Formats: sequence, structure tokens, C-alpha cells
Amino acid sequence: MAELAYRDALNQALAEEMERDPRVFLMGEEVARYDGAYKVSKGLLDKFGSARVVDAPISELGFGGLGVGAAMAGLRPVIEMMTWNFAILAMDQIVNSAAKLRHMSGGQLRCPIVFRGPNGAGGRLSSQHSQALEANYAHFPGLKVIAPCTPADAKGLLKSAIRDENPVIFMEAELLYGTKGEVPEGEYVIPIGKADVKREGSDVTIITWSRMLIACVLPAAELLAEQGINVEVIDLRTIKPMDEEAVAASVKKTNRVVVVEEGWGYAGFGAHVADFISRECFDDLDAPVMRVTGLDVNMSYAENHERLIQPSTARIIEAVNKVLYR
Amino acid sequence: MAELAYRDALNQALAEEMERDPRVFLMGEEVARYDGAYKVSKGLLDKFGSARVVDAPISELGFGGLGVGAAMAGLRPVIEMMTWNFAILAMDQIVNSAAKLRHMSGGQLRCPIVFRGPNGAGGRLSSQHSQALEANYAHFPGLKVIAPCTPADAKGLLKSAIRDENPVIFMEAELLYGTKGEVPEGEYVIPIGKADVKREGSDVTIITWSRMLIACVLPAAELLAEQGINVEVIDLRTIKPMDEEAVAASVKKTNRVVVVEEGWGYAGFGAHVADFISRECFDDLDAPVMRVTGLDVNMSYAENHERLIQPSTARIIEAVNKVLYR
Amino acid sequence: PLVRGADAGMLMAELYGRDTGYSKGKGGSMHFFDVEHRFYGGYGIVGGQIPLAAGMAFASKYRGEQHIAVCSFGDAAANQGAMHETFNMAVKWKLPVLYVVEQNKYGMGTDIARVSSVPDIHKRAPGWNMRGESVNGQDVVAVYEKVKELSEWIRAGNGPVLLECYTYRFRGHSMSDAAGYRTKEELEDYKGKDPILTLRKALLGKKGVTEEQLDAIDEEEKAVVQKAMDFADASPTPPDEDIWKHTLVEDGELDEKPRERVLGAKEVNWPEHPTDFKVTWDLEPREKTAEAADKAATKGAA
Amino acid sequence: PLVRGADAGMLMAELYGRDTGYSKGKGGSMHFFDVEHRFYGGYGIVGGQIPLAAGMAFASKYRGEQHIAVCSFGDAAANQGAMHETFNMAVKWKLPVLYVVEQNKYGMGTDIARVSSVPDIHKRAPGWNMRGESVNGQDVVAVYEKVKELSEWIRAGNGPVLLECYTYRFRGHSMSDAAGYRTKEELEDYKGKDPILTLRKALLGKKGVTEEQLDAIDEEEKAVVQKAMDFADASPTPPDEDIWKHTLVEDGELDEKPRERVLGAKEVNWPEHPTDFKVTWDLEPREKTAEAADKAATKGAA
Ligand SMILES: Cc1ncc(C[n+]2csc(CCOP(=O)(O)OP(=O)(O)O)c2C)c(N)n1
Ligand SMILES: Cc1ncc(C[n+]2csc(CCOP(=O)(O)OP(=O)(O)O)c2C)c(N)n1
Ligand SMILES: [Mg+2]
Ligand SMILES: [Mg+2]
Repeated sequence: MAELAYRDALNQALAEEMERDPRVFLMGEEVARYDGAYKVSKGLLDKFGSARVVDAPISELGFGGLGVGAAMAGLRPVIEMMTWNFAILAMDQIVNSAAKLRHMSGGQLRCPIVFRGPNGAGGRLSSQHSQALEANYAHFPGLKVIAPCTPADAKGLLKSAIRDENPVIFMEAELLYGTKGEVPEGEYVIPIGKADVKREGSDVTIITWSRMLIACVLPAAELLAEQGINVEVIDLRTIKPMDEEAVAASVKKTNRVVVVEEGWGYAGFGAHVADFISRECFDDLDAPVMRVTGLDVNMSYAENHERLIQPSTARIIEAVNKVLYR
Repeated sequence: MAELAYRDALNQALAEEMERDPRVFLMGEEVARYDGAYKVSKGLLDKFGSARVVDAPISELGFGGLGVGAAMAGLRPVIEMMTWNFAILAMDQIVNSAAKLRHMSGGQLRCPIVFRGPNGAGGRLSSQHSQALEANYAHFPGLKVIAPCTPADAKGLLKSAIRDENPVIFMEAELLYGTKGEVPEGEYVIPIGKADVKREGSDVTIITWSRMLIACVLPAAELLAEQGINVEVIDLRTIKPMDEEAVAASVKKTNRVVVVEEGWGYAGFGAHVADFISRECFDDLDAPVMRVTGLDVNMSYAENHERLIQPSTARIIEAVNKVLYR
Repeated sequence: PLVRGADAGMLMAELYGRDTGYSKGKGGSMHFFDVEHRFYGGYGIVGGQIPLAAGMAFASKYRGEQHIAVCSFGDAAANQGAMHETFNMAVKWKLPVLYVVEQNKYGMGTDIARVSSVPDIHKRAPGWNMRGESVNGQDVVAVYEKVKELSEWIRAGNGPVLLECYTYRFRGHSMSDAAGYRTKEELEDYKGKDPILTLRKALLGKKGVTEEQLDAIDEEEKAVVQKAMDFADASPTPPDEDIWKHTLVEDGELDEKPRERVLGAKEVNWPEHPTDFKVTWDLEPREKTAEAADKAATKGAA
Repeated sequence: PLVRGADAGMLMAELYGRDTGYSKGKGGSMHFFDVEHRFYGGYGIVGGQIPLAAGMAFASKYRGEQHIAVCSFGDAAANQGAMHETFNMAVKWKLPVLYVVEQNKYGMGTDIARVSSVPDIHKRAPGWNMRGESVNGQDVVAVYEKVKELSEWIRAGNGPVLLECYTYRFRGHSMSDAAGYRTKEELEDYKGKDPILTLRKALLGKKGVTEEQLDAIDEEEKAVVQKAMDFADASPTPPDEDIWKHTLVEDGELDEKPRERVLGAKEVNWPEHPTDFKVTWDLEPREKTAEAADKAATKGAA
């Protein structure tokens, strides 16, 4: 198994799927000659040519919709959004066209397309460039939403996303692209909708996804271990559909839950997770489900503000202590 | 007190605020000469002239953003979106410009603007035209979100929205425009962020907002009353900020809660409400919080499907029985 | 879709929201799809179809096929940003797509001249270095000839075309539209230019067709419509449990073939998209671009 | 904003994310705002500023003021739908706004000629019936003259103008951009056309200015920059509790006046927008439109 950076794991998944299926093509701003704003598509232009790795104008709504049309006509587009902040401009085509095409046509058409790009804070980019938007897309029927944290999960899930028969929202993270991890070579596919226990534990369950896993959840778990608190960490990996079995199983075991997300708490996806647990695991809970989220304010550029607004190891430990009534 | 249709209550609020403050103007598709697609702006063109009641081209992103610029420059735009389904095209200007302007400028600028229009199903319009999207906007810091159900609340809250110093998302409903109710004349203002007890009760609390209140919640409450079950109905009216005191107070009284919303359940706003209650009222709850929501599928055109996909009196009664363990 | 060969009864059934409709009653009036006859919808977001058609044209060129996409939209849809973004790409990549503007002077209740700085849409084409044409949309034959000519031009690999058909809307935009925004005179004037009556005159005059023949056709058509309405009336609503279908494609789920499903039609000619082929299209040959860049550079040094 | 009179130290402090910055360190490099000097940002969504400027121009005309809005954007931003939608309205309503395209041949790492069907943006203006102009952006005086002329034309009530300034970007798009997408020759060629050196030559030649005078200015400027950096360095980060400020305007909360707050500047000339006035602008006089409609009608009957 090779150790790869997150960006290279994505690159490998793209290359392998494009190799495997001529219907797969990549389109987005700077993806071809520039190798991608974050170098995810490095070398793909030379490998696959200018019709399969396409530099698009700064027209998110236009090329987002063009991708949907190509999927209607039997191709398998991978549309790179330079960040999900900009994809808001394409949201109409994602939620009103892609997510509804099979429905409007009464099953005559399908729309196998992947919209991918970085989600969440990138580091001192202020409010317009630091948004974690998974909750917005998870709300729409007709979409699947994925947000992997490790290079291996990124590769395995991107391959599944490209092979899926439905529109898939694939959310990466600027601050993850450089992170490294073991990645199986070749055919390595992770089913969509399966969570992963990133750390076994018995005292409390922390549920999270994407960057928060390595940014503060696992570090907090280690610190708590030193205090003799045994944390189980569940990485959802897929936001929609959520792996309810895995979540319920862990809650049954620990009876205490903290949900951690980078995005805003108000109507955040964590509310959906917590609501599910509070209802479906009502009798298993020894304490209310706690949430650690990005604060409900616009993200500042200033480094101290940015640190305070995002979830932290300290806030997670505080929440864990709360559910343990310590 | 006069009995007015919902659309006329909105019309009255607009006319009174435009009378009171020359900075207020209305812009949107068909709002001027056509009196609005739903006749909400009837007669305003003749009253206030073509600079204050402006027919816009079909350019949601363009005139949505133009409104934000006008607000930056000291005006108080009311931007009508023919429906919130179409406003998705303008979402970038709403969430990336309006909601962040004060923040990006470090408090130098403010953005007092109202985006208003119908939300939710209109009756046999299929999936692209039947979406309830409050959860998406409630997620963003820098926005207030309002969804009134009665003509009186519509008038009182629209006046407050127009006077507010922040961007406000004001969600009406096609199927409410024709509904009638008593509306106080003249200066009648309802503070943003205050819920209203639409029915006093002691056995169970139903929390809802917008059309569901009269479409199925109050009818269900009446039927349950016949079975001797005394339902308290809380109309949030404001989605963001939510009136947490009012909610907690009612839960303290009834210890049982059902949350009803028209929108999809998955990551719906009801999850936020239920999550708040499950945590903050943990010790007051005698049963898990139940939710009745629109089903997580795309809305069909067929009448029988449309009925089944939306919350119903029957589904509400079933949920109430669940929290009462009957 | 009728002209493409769609079944009138099934179209009517879709309008009625019945199970026998093309979309099983899920799409309704705004969402006609008849993929068998290559009719790809049917959309409710003004301008939203414009990028989709470019995408289908992209797929055709990507697979080295001869298909061209035809996409119609209204005069008022031309003020949507989606059109601007799409036309730029369509021209740049020479996508085989014909855009047909149904220029009927009004967007809903608004005279297009009131909200458009260039009400004649085809005159905007140079802004994207695109070929723009217009035709009298009241003249069936003229439209036929024009579309034929332009389709060939597009198939020859010259890129997209914007064709503006000047026509008129006899009814309001929708059931609830009284159409008080236009004058009786205007309406009467256009009624005189009714495309069907115009064609009728032409046929009677030049082609030696008889009144009887045409009246017979009218009767046939009336019968078709009546039959369609009866079919729709007699059709069941979709099964309740179908609400769970067609939001997502389940594993191994096949596509619905409406005429096969409803009428038991055999050998339905369904589009078969190859899954194994070689992409030979070089969307942006290296050297060519270098030139282009230089040109721009010299242009630039004003 | 410097040319408008902004304080260099406070701008640098914003770049450093300090409390003494114009946005208290919240906006940073992408979001400069200096409202005192009528500098309204600083946006991070490509093309997002275009509708905003039209809105400010709308407000000026709405109140019967003489202000015009000036809005700049890059060549690549011209492919955003927001521009198309905004230009149409700006022309239709004759909004007093000057759009300045900074034509530097590249959008991030992409040659504009590679992704734009009409790389010279001002040539697209006729598509909105808009006045389009261009100028050599390397020539400070030429730009000054051009903007002066166009501003007067706009103030005279003629509507918006699109001015394309041909210039160049000596550095990459951002810190992480090595700019390998352009040739050394091209870069060197443009370095020869550096606007500052060009102005310097012109002044030395024609205006009898001496080397010494210009060197002195250079030194002054270097000192200003050094002072700004020292100021920023010495400035504190914003108070932690400020994260709760400026997401929403609290009841009675006043606007921040940066120079007053940071430098204790007196009589800051803050824009005072009247709250009581009469709207005299008739955006769409009845009769005029009737005409327009008729014109379109006759045009229509092709
Ligand atoms: C994005 C969007 N905005 C608004 C609407 C509401 N709407 C439906 S049709 C229409 C008018 C479209 O005008 P045009 O394209 O000329 O079609 P016509 O009215 O002539 O049939 C409007 C505003 C919509 N469906 N989508
Ligand atoms: C809507 C949107 N898409 C993409 C980006 C990422 N981005 C930032 S600047 C830029 C290039 C803009 O090109 P241009 O306007 O010519 O500015 P220049 O690179 O010349 O400074 C891109 C793609 C963005 N900020 N916003
Ligand atoms: Mg029309
Ligand atoms: Mg540029």
C-alpha cells in the first residue's frame, strides 16, 4: 500500500475511472492545463486529451448545467467546482435539473454526474470563501452527498460516486489536499452510505465527517484517553444517505453522543444526526446529544477569530465531559 | 378590524411602508403593470410610480444583486421572487453578498433588504415548482427568516421585515394568498423572532410554521380534541431566530412534542427544532420528539401523489398518538 | 412532441396526471419527456434548459456522432445568465446545437421590449461571435426551410446557431392570465396571421389542395384529440406506492419506456449510448490555441 | 482605495488581519472597504460585484443624485451570467454606472482567448445596446482622460458604459501561482510597457520633471509602505469577543467609521443618505413604452 496525499488519491481515482470508462470526463475551471487549482487533476490532460479534461470559463451555472445535459445523453461527467462557495451559482442546475431529471421524466432518463470540489474553510479567506455547505445539498431528494476525510476514503468513494447512477455531491477540503495516508492500489471501492469506525471505544461516541475528524476529533479522543475516557469515533463519510445502522449500533454501546461538524450549528447537518439519535435511540441515551459546531457567525479573516469560530479539541472535550456529567 | 385575504394583508403592509418611507421600493417579475403574479402588489404602481414598483426582467441573480447594491447605498429594497424555487438562481447574491456585507466591511455597511415570495407547493406543479426551502436559508448567519401563516401575521411581520436593518428572507405560500383572516388596520407590527400560541393545550405540543398550521395542524388538533386530547399549537412564524423561550415553555407544560413541516424531513428545519428540544428540554420530555414532514422524494404532479407526499391530518394524529404512547 | 411521433393519448394522460402518461403523471404539464422520439423535456425553470442542450450536443461531439441538439426557449428567457454562459461555451467548443427563440413579444405579462435592451434576440448573437438568424414563425414552410438549412450548417461542424422565430401567443401565459396587457387590435392583427390558416391558404392556392381534403384533416385531428381525452379520462391515477420511485435510480433499475409500458409497443427505438468507444475529438488542439493567444495579445496591445 | 485617500497603514493592517484594519481584520485581502472614501469593496465571488454596482447606481438615480458608480472586474469575470443580466437592466434603466474591465489576458491561469468566444470584452457591448470603449491600460494619462470623458457622458444621463483597459499582470494570480502558463518573452515585453516606467519617461521627457524629483517620490512611497508595515506589525489582533459582532446589525447599532475609530480622525466625511425625500424619477413613462412596444411589434412582423 502506498502512502498518498489526499489530492493524489483523488487524482488516482479519476485516472483509474477515466481509464476504465470512456464516458467519464472532467470539466471545471483550471482543471486541464493548470492541473487544477489544487492540483487534483495533475497530468490528466496529457493522459486523456482535451475533450476529456476540459478547462471551463468562469461560468459555474453554465458548465454545471452542461454537465447535466451530457449525463442525460449517456456520459458520466465529473464537474469540478473550484470551491463549493462558488457552486452556489450552479445550485439551480444541481438541485432543479440533476436532482429532478429522473423524476420529471418518470424514469425515462437518469443523471449520473459527480459535482466535486473543496468545502469548508481554507485558512484566512474570510466569510465568502470559508463555507461548509453539506446541509444545503443533503436536504434535496435525488442527490447523494459524500464528504470523506482520509486519502483512502477519498479514493474509494470517488470511484463509487463516478460509478453511481445518480447525481453525487462530493465534498473535499482545501486543508485536506496535502494530508497523507495509506491508499490501496488499483480497484478499491467503498460503498456509498457506509460509515466507518475510525476509533473503537466504549464510553462515548463522537460522530463526525470530513476534516473535523483529523483536525480535532481524533486529537480530542487521544487526550481523553489519557484521562481514561474511551471514545468511539464514527466517521460518517457519506452525509446522504446516512448510515443509520452504524450510528445506532455505536449509541447502543456507549449511550452518550457528541456530534462534531465544521459548518454552522443552526440548521446544520449535525441537527439531523442528533435528531435521528434522540428519537431512534431515545431509550439508549443516558444524556442529551451534544453538538460541537462552527459558531453561527460569518467567518473572519483574522487568524485568532478563525480558530475560535471553528470546532476545537477543547470544545469537544468540554462536550464529552457534559455528556459524561463530569 | 377588517377581514382580509393573505395577499391583501401583504399589499397593505407594502403600501403602508412605502407610504411611510420613500427609501422602500418593490422590484420583481410582473410586480408593476401585472400587479404581481399573485396580485400581491395590486395598485402599487399607480400609487407609487415606476421607480418604486419596478418590473424586472427574468434575471433573478441580476435584480437580486441589484437590490443588495441599492440597500448598500441607503435604500430599503423589497425584492419579490416569483417563487423561492426560482430564487435559487439568486442564492449567491442573497447568501454571499447580502448576508456577508456587514461582516466583510467590518461594520461599515449594512444591508436592509427583504427577499419575499411564495414557498412550498402550489398544487399540481411537480418537483421543480413545489419546494419548501426555509432550511437552506436558515443555515446562513447574517439572514433572518420569516414564514407567517395568517394574514395578520403576514402584515405585522412584513412591516417589521422592511424596517429591519438586516437582510430578511420572507416566505409566503401560493396556497395561502387566498386565505382570509382578521387584520388590524394601520400601524400593526409583530416583532421578528416571536412565536405565537395558536391554540392553548396541555397534553402535547405541536410546533409548526407557514401553511401547515391551517392545512393540517389545527384540523388535527380539533379532531384530537374530540378524543379528549388537548393539543397546544405553537406557530413559530419566525424560522430564524427561533423563539426558544416559547418552545421550551410549552414543552415544559406538555412534555410531549410533534414538529410539523411541509419541507423534506432529511436535514429539514424541523430537525433543528427537534434537536433543540431534545437537548435543552431533555428532562422535560416524556417521549422522543416526533416529526411529521414532507416525504423525502421529489414532488409529483399527480394529485394523489401530491396529497400523500405532504403532511396530513392523519399522519399528525398518528405522531401525536406515538408521543402519547396510545 | 406530437410532431416527433409521441402518442397523443399518453401526452393527454400526463396532463391529467395519470399513470398512463409519459412520466407516469409525475411530470405533468411542464415536464413532457418522450425519449423514444428524442424529446428531452419539458422544464420549469426559465432558461434552465439552455445549458442542458449544450451538454447533449457536447455528448454527441464527444462520441463522434452526427446528432445535433435543438433547444427552444422564450424571448424573455434570453435575459437569464444561463444563456450568456452557455452560448460562450457552445461557440468556443463549436457544439452542434440549434437554439430556437420563440419570440412571441411577451414574457408572461410583460412586453419583451419593456425589459430587454435588445428585444430582437438574434441581434445579440454577435456578442458571442455566434450565428444569429430570424424567420417568420407564422409561416410553417419558411420555418421548415430555415431549420433544415441551419441544421445542415451545424452538422457540418460550424458550431451553434441562434434562430429567432417571430410568432405570437393567442392565449394568455397561463390559465390565470387574462392578458389585459395587450390591445385587441394587436390580437386581431395576429389572428389574421395564424400559421395554420396561413398554411391552409397557401395549400389551397398554390398546391391545388381542396377545401374538402383540409376539412377532413381538421376532423381527423379533432377525433385524435377527443380520443386522447377519452384515453386520459379512462386512465387510472398512478399507484400510491410509486411516490417512492424515480427520485433515485436503485441498483440495477432500468429506464422506463413509456409506450412499451403503456401500449405494449414492440421494437421501441430507444437511444442506445455506447459504453465502449474511443474519444477522438480534440476539443482544444495545442498549437491552434497558441495562435489564438498571440492574436489576442496583439489585439490587446491597443 | 489608496488613490481615494485610504490610510496605507490601516489597509496593511487589514491584510495582516489586525484590529486596526478597515474591516477590523474580518475582511482581509479580498474585502477592502473604505466607505468614507466611497470605496465599497472588495468581493470574492467573481462577477458578484457587477449587480451591486448597478444597485448603487439605481439608488443614486432614485434619489436624484449626481453620483455615478464605478465597478471593475477581470476579463474572465465577463463569462459570468451576472454580467449579462446586469448589463441588460443597466442599459434599460439608463443607470449611471461605469464598468471597467481589467483586461490582463488571463483569468487565473487561463488565457482569456481560450475560454471566451469574444476575448475583447468591450466588443460584446452592442449585445446589450451598451456603449463599449477601450483604452491602453498601461498609459496612466490615457486612462485618466478616458474615464473623465466617460464619467461626464454617464452623468449626463446617457446610461452605463463598459470600458476595457488593456493591461497585464506581472505576478501570478496568487501566491501559489507560478504563472508557467505564459512565455518569458510575453512577460518581458510587458515589463517594457510598465505603466509606472512609461509615466516616468513621459514626465521626464515632456514635462521637464527631473530624475531627482521622481526618485524622491519613489523614496517617499517606499517610506509610506515601510511605515504601513510597521503600523500593521505593531497592531493587535481583533478582540476575541468581536467574533460575535457584524454578522447581524443589533438594534440601534451604528456603523463603524474606521479612521475615526483607529486614528481618532475628526470630521470624517461619511455618506449621509437622506431618509426623507421625494422620488421624482419616472423609470418607465407610460407613453414612451407604448411606442417601444409598437416598434418591437413592427420589427417583429418579419
Ligand atoms: C427562473 C424562473 N423565473 C421565473 C419563472 C416564472 N415564469 C414562468 S414562464 C415565465 C415567462 C417566460 O417568458 P417567455 O420565455 O417569453 O415565455 P412565454 O411567456 O412567452 O410563454 C415566467 C416569468 C420561472 N418559471 N423560472
Ligand atoms: C464565482 C467564482 N468562481 C471561481 C472563483 C475562483 N477565482 C478567483 S479569481 C479567478 C480568476 C478571475 O479572473 P480575472 O477576473 O481575469 O482576474 P485575474 O485572474 O486577472 O486577476 C477565479 C477563477 C471565484 N472566486 N468565484
Ligand atoms: Mg415570450
Ligand atoms: Mg484577468
